[in-house]
Amino acid sequence: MKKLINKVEDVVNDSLAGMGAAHANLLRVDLESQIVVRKNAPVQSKVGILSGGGSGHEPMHGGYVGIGMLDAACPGAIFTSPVPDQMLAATRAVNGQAGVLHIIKNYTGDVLNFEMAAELAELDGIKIESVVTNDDVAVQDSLYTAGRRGVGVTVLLEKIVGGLAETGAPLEQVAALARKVNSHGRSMGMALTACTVPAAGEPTFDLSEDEMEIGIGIHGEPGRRRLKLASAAQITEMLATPIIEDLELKAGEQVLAFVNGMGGTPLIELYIIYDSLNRILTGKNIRIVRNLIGNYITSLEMAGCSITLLRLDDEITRYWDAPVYTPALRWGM
Amino acid sequence: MKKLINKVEDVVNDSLAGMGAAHANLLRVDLESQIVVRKNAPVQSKVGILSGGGSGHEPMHGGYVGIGMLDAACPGAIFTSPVPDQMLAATRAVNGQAGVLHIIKNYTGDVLNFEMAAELAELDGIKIESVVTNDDVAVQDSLYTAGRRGVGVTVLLEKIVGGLAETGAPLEQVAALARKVNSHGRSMGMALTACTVPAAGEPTFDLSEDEMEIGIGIHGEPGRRRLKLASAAQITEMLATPIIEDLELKAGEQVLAFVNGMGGTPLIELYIIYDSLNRILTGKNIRIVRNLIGNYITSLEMAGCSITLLRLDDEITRYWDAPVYTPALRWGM
Amino acid sequence: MTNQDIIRWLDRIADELRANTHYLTQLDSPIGDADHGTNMNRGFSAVHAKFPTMTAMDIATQLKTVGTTLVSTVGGASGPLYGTAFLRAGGAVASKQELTASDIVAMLEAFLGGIIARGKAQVGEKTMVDALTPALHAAKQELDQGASIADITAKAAAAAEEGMKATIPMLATKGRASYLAERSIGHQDPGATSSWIMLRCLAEVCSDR
Amino acid sequence: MTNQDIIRWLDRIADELRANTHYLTQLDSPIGDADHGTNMNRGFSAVHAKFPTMTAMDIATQLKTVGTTLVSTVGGASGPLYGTAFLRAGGAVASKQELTASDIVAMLEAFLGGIIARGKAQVGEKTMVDALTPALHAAKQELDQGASIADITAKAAAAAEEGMKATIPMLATKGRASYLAERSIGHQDPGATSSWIMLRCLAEVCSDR
Ligand SMILES: Nc1ncnc2c1ncn2[C@@H]1O[C@H](COP(=O)(O)OP(=O)(O)O)[C@@H](O)[C@H]1O
Ligand SMILES: Nc1ncnc2c1ncn2[C@@H]1O[C@H](COP(=O)(O)OP(=O)(O)O)[C@@H](O)[C@H]1O
Ligand SMILES: [Mg+2]
Ligand SMILES: [Mg+2]
Ligand SMILES: [Mg+2]
Ligand SMILES: [Mg+2]
Repeated sequence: MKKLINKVEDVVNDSLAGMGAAHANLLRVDLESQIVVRKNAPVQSKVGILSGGGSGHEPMHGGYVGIGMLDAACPGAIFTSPVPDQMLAATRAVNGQAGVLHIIKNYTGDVLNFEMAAELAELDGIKIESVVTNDDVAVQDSLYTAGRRGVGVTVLLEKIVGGLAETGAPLEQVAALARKVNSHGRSMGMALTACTVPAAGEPTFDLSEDEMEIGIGIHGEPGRRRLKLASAAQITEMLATPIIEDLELKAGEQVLAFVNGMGGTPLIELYIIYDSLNRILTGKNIRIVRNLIGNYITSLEMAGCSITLLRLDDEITRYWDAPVYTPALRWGM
Repeated sequence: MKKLINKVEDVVNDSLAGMGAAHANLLRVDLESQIVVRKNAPVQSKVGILSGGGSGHEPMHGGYVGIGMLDAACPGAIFTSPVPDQMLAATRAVNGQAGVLHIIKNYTGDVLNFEMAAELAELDGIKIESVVTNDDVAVQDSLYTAGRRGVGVTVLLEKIVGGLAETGAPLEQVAALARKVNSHGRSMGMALTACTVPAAGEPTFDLSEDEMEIGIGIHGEPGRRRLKLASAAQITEMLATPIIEDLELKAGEQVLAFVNGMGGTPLIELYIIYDSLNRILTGKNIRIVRNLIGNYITSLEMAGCSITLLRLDDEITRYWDAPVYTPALRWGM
Repeated sequence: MTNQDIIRWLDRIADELRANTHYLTQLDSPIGDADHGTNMNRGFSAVHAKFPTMTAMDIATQLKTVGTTLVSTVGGASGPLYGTAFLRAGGAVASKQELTASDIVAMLEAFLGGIIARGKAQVGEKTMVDALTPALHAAKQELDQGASIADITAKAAAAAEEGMKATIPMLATKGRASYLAERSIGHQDPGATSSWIMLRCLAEVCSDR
Repeated sequence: MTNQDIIRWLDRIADELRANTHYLTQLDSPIGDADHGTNMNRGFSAVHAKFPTMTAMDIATQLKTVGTTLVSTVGGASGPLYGTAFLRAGGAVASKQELTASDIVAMLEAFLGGIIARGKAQVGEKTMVDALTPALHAAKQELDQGASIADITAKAAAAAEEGMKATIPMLATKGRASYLAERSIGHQDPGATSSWIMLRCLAEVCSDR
C-alpha cells in the first residue's frame, strides 16, 4: 500500500486537521466531535444543510461546507458511515431555528445512523427533514432490497439545495427541492482499478490488465459486471444509455452533465469521456446546458469515472447557478 | 495500460474536444492549430498571456485559459513541448496590440520551441516578452547545465500575472511581475508510482512496493533519489526543507503554500501533507496566508505530490486575490 | 451467568474481534467495502476501554452500555444493528442479577429482535440474521429439553456457524452485498461471521464456568 | 548524391525511425520522458507524407523542407534541434545539383553546427552532439585521404555508433537527463541514438548507389 499518510488510524484525523487549517475562512473542524462546520454557523433563520458519510470520497462532504452549500458535514471512518453522535453534534451546531435537512446517501449504514440521529435531534426539539439520494441505475430498485445507491446526484443536490436554503426558504420547501433533484438525476460508474482502504492494506478486488468493472459504487466495491476493457467512447455509451433510458430523457430536454473521476483518473481522461457524452447527447438532441467535470465524489485512489445526468428545470438551474463558496466548489463570489 | 481513452494517437485531440465543448463560455479550442484561446481574444490593449507545454499536466495549461489568467495555451503531445507553429498561431490570436507574454517552463524543448516562435512573432511585428520559470529545487542550478525545471510556480505565476494583465498594465510591467513571482517561488516533488505515456504503453520506471522517488519533475521521469517509503510527515519535511532553505524564508514572512497532487493521489492525502506543511511552517513562524491544494500541475496518473512555497508581498497577494474565471481556477466572479 | 461473566464474554469478543479484524475485513472486500473488521474492532475496543466502569454495573446496564458504545463508535450498518441488539438484549434482562438458561434465551431473542427491527432483514437475505436466527432456534430447542446453559450456548454457537456457512451460496438482498446481485453468491457474509464469533465467545465463557 | 538519393535517405530514416519508435522511447524512459521515439516518428512520418511534392525539389530545398517539417511537427527538444540541423544542412549545399564527397562533409558539418547553435551543448554532455561530432571528424579524415562517398559515410556512421555508445557512462549536463545527475550514468542517450540511425541510413544509401 503506497499512500501519503502517517499512521493508518490517523488518516481521517490528519486530513481533517489539514482541511481545517487550510480553510479557516470558511469552516471549522471540530476534531473531538469529528464534524466540519460552516464558520458562522448556525445562521439564524436559515435551514441548516447537513450531510455526511464515510470518508474516502473527498472532496465530499467536508469540501462542500461553506456558503451556499452545506452547513456541516460528518465524516466517518474510511467508507464507514459516521455515527449518530457526530450527526447530532452537527445538527445542533447548524440549527438556526429553521430546522435542519439531513442529506443521506442510500446505504444501510448511512440510513440507519441518520435515522437514530434524527430521533435524538427531534428529542432536542429540532425539526428534521431527511432526504435519501438513490440515483445509481446500476442497482435494481425494489421494495425488498436495500435499493439503489446514492452517488453523483448527492453532490449536485447539496449545491442546489444549499443555494435555496441560503435564500431563507423554509424547511419543507428545501426538502421538496431536494426530493425533486434526486428524482431528476441518475448516475452510473465504472472502475479501471480497485482501491485500498488504509486499514485493510490491500486492494478491495483484483482486476487484470485488460478488465474493468461496470456498475460500481463509491466504496471500492466491485461492480455489477466485469468486462474486457473498452474504449472511452464505448464505456461512455455503457454508462450513459441506462441513465438516459431510466430518466426517459427526450429530445429537446436540458440537462446538467456531470463527469466525475473516482480519484486516480487524470482530468485529461475525464474530458475524453465528456467529449463522448456530449456526442451521444447531442445525437439525441438532448442539450447539455450546465456541466461539472472533475473529482467530486471519489473512491480513494480508484481509477475510473461516473456519469450523472440531471434533468434541469428553471428552479434547479437557478439554484445551481446561485453563488457558492466552499473549498471544492466556488463561483459567483 | 488502463486508461479512459480511444486511440492512443487521439488522446490529446479527444480531450481538447471535450474541453472545448464543456467550456465554450470561456474559451474556444482550435483543433487545427492545436491551441486553446480565450473566447473574446484578442482583448484590445491588454497584454496577451500565453503559455504552453506538453500535455499530460492537466488542468495546466488549457484549464487556465479564461478571464484573469491565460489568454491562450498551446498543448503539445503528451510530455512533449508544442511546436513553434502553435505558439505563433496562439500569439497572433491573443495579440491585442499591447504585446504578448510567453510563459515558458524551463525545459530544453519548451525553451527552444518558444525561442523560434518568438523570432517568428517578432517578424510579424508583435512585441514579445518571455519569462522562463525554474523553481524546482531538486535540480542544481548552473550556467553550464539545463538548469532548474519549471514546475509548480508556473501555475501561481500564470494566475498572478493574468490578474495584473487584466488591469491593462503594459508588457514590461507584466513581465517584471512574472520574473518577480518566479524568483519568489520554489518547489519540490515526489512520486509514489510512475505513470504511463499512452504512446509508450508502459510505465516510465519501476518502483517497488516500499520505494518512492524524491525530486521528480512533471514528466513521469524518475527523481533525484530513490528512497524507502516514509510517512507523510517525513516526506513533507524532505520536500519543504530544501525549499525553505533555498528561499531563505525567515520568521515573520508570509507565504502562499501550494500542495499539488501529481494526478493519481486523492485529496484526502494532499490534506495530510498540508497539515504537516502547516506544522513545519508554523513551527518556524512562517505564516501561510494563502493556499492552494489539489491537482493543478500533474504527471498523468502518477501518485505523488509537490510542494511550492511562494513568498508573498502586497503586489503578489493583490493579483493572486484578483478575480479569475477559468475551467480550473475560479473566484471573485 | 453473572455480570462478571458478561464482562468475560465481552472481553473474549474484544479479543476475538481484534484477532479477526483482518479476516472480517477480507470477507467484506469482495462483497462489501472492506471495513467490517475495522468497524467491529473499533467498537469493541471502545467497549473494552469502559470495563473499569462496567464491572460494577448490573447485567442490563452493562448490555445497554455496550449498545450505546457500539452505536457511538462503530458506524456503518453494523453499528446501529449490533448497537440496537445489545440495547434490546439489556432491556430483556432488566434487573436480573444472574441469568438463568431461559434468561439467556430471552436475551438472544431480544438481540436478534433488535437487529430485525433496525435492519428489516429476513432469513435468507445474507446478513447477520442468517447466523442469529438458527442460533436462537437451537437455543430454544435446547431450553425446551431442559439443557444446561453450557449446552444451550454451545448448540446456539454451532447453529450460528452453520447459518454463517449457509450464507455462502445466498444471493444478498440487504446491505451492501445486494448491489452485487448474482456476484454476491459464493462469499460468506461478514456480519454473519461476526455474529457467530459473538455466540462462540458466549459458549466458551459458559462452558468455562 | 542526387536529390533522388536524398529522398532515398529520408525514406530509409522514416522506415528506421518507425521500426525503432518503441526502442527510442524506451531509451528515453529511464533518463527522459518516454517520447523520443514517438517524436521522431511523428516528424519523419510528416516528412514522408511530403515526398510527392519533394521529389522535384533541389537538394537544398529538400533539406530545408525537412527542417521546417520537423520544426512544425516534432516539438520537444529534438524538433528545434534536428529542424535547425536540416535547415542549416540545406543552407550548406545551396544550388548544388549533386553532392560531392566534400559537399556531404560540408552538409554534415552544417547539420552538427545547427544542433550546437540551437542547443549549446558541447561534447561530453550526453546528447546528439556526442554521436555527431566523432562522425564529422571521421568523415573529414576520410575526405582528406580521398575516400569515396561510400567510405566517408560508412566511417561517419561507425564513428557515430561509437559516440552513441560512449554516451552510456556519461553524466548528462544538457537536456532532460541532466535532472537525474549521477542517475543518468549507465543509460544510452536517445538523441545520440537517433543521430546514429540517420547517419547509418545515409551510409546505407551511399553504399547502395
Ligand atoms: N438490513 C440489514 N439487516 C441485518 N444485517 C445487515 C443489514 N445490512 C447489512 N447487514 C450486515 O452488516 C454487515 C456489514 O457491516 P459493515 O461492513 O460493518 O457495515 P457497512 O456495510 O456499512 O460497511 C453485512 O455483512 C451484513 O451482515
Ligand atoms: N541542449 C541540447 N543539445 C543537443 N541535444 C540535446 C539538447 N538537449 C537535449 N538534447 C537531445 O534531445 C534528446 C531528447 O529528445 P526528445 O526526447 O525528443 O525531447 P524532450 O527531451 O523534449 O522530450 C536527448 O536524448 C538529447 O540527445
Ligand atoms: Mg462501510
Ligand atoms: Mg518530451
Ligand atoms: Mg462494510
Ligand atoms: Mg523526451
